[in-house]
Amino acid sequence: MDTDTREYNFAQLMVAAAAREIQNGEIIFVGMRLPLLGFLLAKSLHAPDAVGIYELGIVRDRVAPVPILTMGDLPNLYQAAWLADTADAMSLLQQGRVDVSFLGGAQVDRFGNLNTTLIGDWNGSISSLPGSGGACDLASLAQRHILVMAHEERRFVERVDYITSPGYGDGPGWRQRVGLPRGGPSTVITTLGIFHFDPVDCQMVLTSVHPGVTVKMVQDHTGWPLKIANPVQITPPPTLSELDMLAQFDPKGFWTGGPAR
Amino acid sequence: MDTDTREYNFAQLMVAAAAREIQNGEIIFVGMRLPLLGFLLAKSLHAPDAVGIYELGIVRDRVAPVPILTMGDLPNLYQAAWLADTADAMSLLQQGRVDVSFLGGAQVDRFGNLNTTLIGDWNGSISSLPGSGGACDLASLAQRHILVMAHEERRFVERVDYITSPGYGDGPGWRQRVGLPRGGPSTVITTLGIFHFDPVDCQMVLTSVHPGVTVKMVQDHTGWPLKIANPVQITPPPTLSELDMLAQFDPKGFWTGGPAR
Amino acid sequence: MPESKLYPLSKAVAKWIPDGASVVSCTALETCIPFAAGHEIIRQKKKDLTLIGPISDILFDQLVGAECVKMIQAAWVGNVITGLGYNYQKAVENRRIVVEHHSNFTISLALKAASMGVPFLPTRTGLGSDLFHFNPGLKTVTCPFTGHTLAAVAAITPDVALIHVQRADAMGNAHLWGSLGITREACLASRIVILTAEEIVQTEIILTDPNRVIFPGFLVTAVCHAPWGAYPSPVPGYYNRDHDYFLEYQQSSKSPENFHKWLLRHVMKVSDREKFMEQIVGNSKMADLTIKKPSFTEPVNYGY
Amino acid sequence: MPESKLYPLSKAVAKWIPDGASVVSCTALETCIPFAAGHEIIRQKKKDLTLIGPISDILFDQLVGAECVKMIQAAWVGNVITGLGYNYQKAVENRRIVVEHHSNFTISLALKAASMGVPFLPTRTGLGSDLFHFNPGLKTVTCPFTGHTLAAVAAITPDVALIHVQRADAMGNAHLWGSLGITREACLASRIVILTAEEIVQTEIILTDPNRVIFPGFLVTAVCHAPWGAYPSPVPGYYNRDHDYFLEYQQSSKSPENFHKWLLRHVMKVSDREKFMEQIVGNSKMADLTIKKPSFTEPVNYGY
Repeated sequence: MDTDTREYNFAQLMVAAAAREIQNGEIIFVGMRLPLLGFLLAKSLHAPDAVGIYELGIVRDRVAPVPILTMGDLPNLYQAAWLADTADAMSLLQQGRVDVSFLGGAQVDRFGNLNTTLIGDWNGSISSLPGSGGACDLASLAQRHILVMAHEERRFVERVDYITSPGYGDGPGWRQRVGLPRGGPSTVITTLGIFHFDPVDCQMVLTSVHPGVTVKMVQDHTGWPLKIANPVQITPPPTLSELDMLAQFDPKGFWTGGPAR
Repeated sequence: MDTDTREYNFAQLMVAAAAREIQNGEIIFVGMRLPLLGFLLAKSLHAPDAVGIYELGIVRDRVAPVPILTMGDLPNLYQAAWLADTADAMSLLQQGRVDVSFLGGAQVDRFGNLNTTLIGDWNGSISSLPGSGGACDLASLAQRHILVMAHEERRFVERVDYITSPGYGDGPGWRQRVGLPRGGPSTVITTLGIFHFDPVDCQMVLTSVHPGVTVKMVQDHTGWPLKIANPVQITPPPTLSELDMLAQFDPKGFWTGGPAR
Repeated sequence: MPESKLYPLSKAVAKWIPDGASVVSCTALETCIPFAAGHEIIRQKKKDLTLIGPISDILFDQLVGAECVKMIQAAWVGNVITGLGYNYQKAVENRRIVVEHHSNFTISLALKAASMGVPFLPTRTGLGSDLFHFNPGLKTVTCPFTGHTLAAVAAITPDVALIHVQRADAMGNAHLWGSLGITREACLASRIVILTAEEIVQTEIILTDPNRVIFPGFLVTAVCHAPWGAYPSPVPGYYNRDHDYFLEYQQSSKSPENFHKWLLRHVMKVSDREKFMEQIVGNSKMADLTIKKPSFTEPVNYGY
Repeated sequence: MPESKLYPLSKAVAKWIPDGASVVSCTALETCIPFAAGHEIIRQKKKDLTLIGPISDILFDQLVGAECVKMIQAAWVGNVITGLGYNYQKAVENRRIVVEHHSNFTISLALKAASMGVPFLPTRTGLGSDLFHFNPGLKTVTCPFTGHTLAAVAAITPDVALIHVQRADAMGNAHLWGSLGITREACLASRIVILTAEEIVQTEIILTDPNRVIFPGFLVTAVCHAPWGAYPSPVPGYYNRDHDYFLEYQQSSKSPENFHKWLLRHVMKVSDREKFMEQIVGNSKMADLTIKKPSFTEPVNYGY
């Protein structure tokens, strides 16, 4: 990995971190927005044999020929390896053939449960969000899944108001108990740092802070007493090749624009 | 219907009788062998808007351009209305969208249960037959189904040795009790006559004998005391147009060859 | 010969989508969204519809904003590139619509169950999620072979499937290509299937490629010629997505006042799709969106 | 780049079909029956195979006659135009093979369950039939919504799917057209997928038409070039059925002695498919069977 650096913003850092979670040859269920770029980035750099599955019913083993904003853009259909049904994509996922899926969210808790449906009291006043889409399926059925989201205290809560996409529920053994066949969140990538999950108690553990971010800042933006790895790493910034490649995929900075960090 | 006659054999008579069971506009699940011809005949004469569904995953609303021996012959795929999966054809059937299906068999009983799997004692000596194919599905799921078979005493038995394709089981209410959603045999077309089913006790009733066949001959070839309609009709022989058309579909007499009656 | 099923879109919507109907649409998720048909529904002021779909692009948000909707059975309602759908959000928060929560997989399975003629299908998705608390069509079932707990998704049988395709003949035979989403099961599950098509072609064209058909023509109820009928969503072989529309819609739908203006200009005050494309979208935008880099299929032989 | 998956058929059979393997084949029911691969299995004297399929043309009968088979999970085993399969009949009557009775729909559902990653699927077919007494994979289940009794079909996960296609590239990307039978679910359900293909083509050819692909190439294990690989069954776009073969086979398989002669001449004493077509079938028969009336597809545009 080249180590020269250049100015970058958090979106670029997050996409780069997401891309690095993908091993060469893995089967990825690609979600909307930032994960879309993360897959393209990995595929173009260190994971050329990665295969992408999209909930629209698309399998791709080649990078789309021109930048796309969303997975249904026609360049993402051109020379696809397979165009099929949502059910086909979901069947591959349900069979356990998908190594890793990516999802974003509005609210997450210490066990990695994700909420993209509603904030508030079910029977009282609520804020409505768009809902699951395929997120619930990606979190239920992939071998592991990765969350990519903004880090704010209102989003990092003790207990999500609604489980849209199951994490580890209320702790060890929960996924098995409710009947989920496998999986669970492996990594959370936020605007402040990177988290993994304690294999024993299934709680989120801060393992890396982004350059310039302190552990205290992360704790201040988190609604529960954080478990913190010792030592905490510093997230490697995006490399020049990563930034160059991202500029190709998102030339107008639609997803990764914004001021430099 | 033209009434001039010409020499014909029982296979031709049976196919013609099968064809006459098809109303214009009906959806037919077409089985193998004679029913294949019955559908073509109906479609070419009195039921031009009938639609044929084949278990291979074929929907046709046009007659194949040249004679075929079996449903997988390429002319039966050419200009098909839909080429799809067996599951798609079976789903239309299971939804109840198929008006009538046709099947042949080796052994039938008074309740129209059909056996194409094995003759004999399950744990003792048996004669093996090819099995269900789609027949079990056609008999389970069509709005009504029609049996087309040779009439011999060893084939027309008190109780079939094995129910491959459910008829009315052991009598009234049986289909509903076991969970079948609808249907049941409506007609049996044999080398000797035509049978329907008593709506009250679900037993086969002889309603028509073929020209030259007596009721006694039918009873002699049937392994249980037959119920007989009063009066019994004489099956109308195949018309000239039916015979001409059949000659087109089966030019070598593969299915409808054999000596004249 | 059966009669032609070709209808003007306005007539098909008037005839087969009564107030209170349940309608599945947006079934290809991001492509071939039937905007022309959806806007005709709005123009005809249909009421109390149940909308069924996976992710729904922004058409569901528009129908909700136009007060056509009573209930939604869907996985996601928003703006595919900006996130929130403001009309939907407000309607949910004010409890003006009832929502049954699905995921893309469970809505597919619900329609697939109906398309297969079974009352439910089992799955492993969503177990432990709160979707189960907001959807009476999600329960559990025990596998009779393994003894394991599975989710059970109840069949949904829509009154109408509203599907945009590339080309169709007057009898309902049609070709659809690209990513198909849940279109196959939506068509098979529905009592009535209305196709809007970029092009109306001769039957012989469709018959050259029977594997490209995803639903048999004899079961189609109506075919409507609707060029650009899925704009601003993309249609493989015809035009790309108009990203700007989605960004502008985000702004235009933030406040009820702005949405009302948007609705008047984009839907209520245009007589039909042709006028909309001509007057509101315009030729230069259409030229921008057309396919610049065509890629044609290697032929296949269905002869004998 | 991943490595080429192109293997000689003999090597693919040797490597991925061990004695005792369960193999799903004949999945298109009457077309694209993988005779070349089946005969290679016979030549290599594989033992104790479990054969899985819907109706099975006559390939299953041949494999049974050659004593490669221990068990059959299928809907029908015979000769598609003459009825009985004599080898199968004798083996069943002598209890030399175990048979699990399916219908075409239940075998499709068993593979579909595996392809979807669920242990069973519900259906309404077969209830009350005796299939339930000869198949431990058929039970009943109560619908958690309606309370109705449904049949439950247990998932079948074959070790190998043996599939004949029209064209494939060296990486496993392939086009299949015609009536597809249970091919889709058979491929998705199986641990290993071996394709035999009429033609090996450049990847770019396959990529022109991604909807014509029925199973993603990255999951294919091996690709074998096998022109005339499905003869005597028909292959859309390539050749018609050889009806005479089926009639002759009926005669040749009636007695064990005759079948043994048939087996020597048609399978054991020919080194491979090419030799078989050249020496046993012959050019004039091949010319008879080729497509005389071609019918090509109307192109479709996948550009952007």
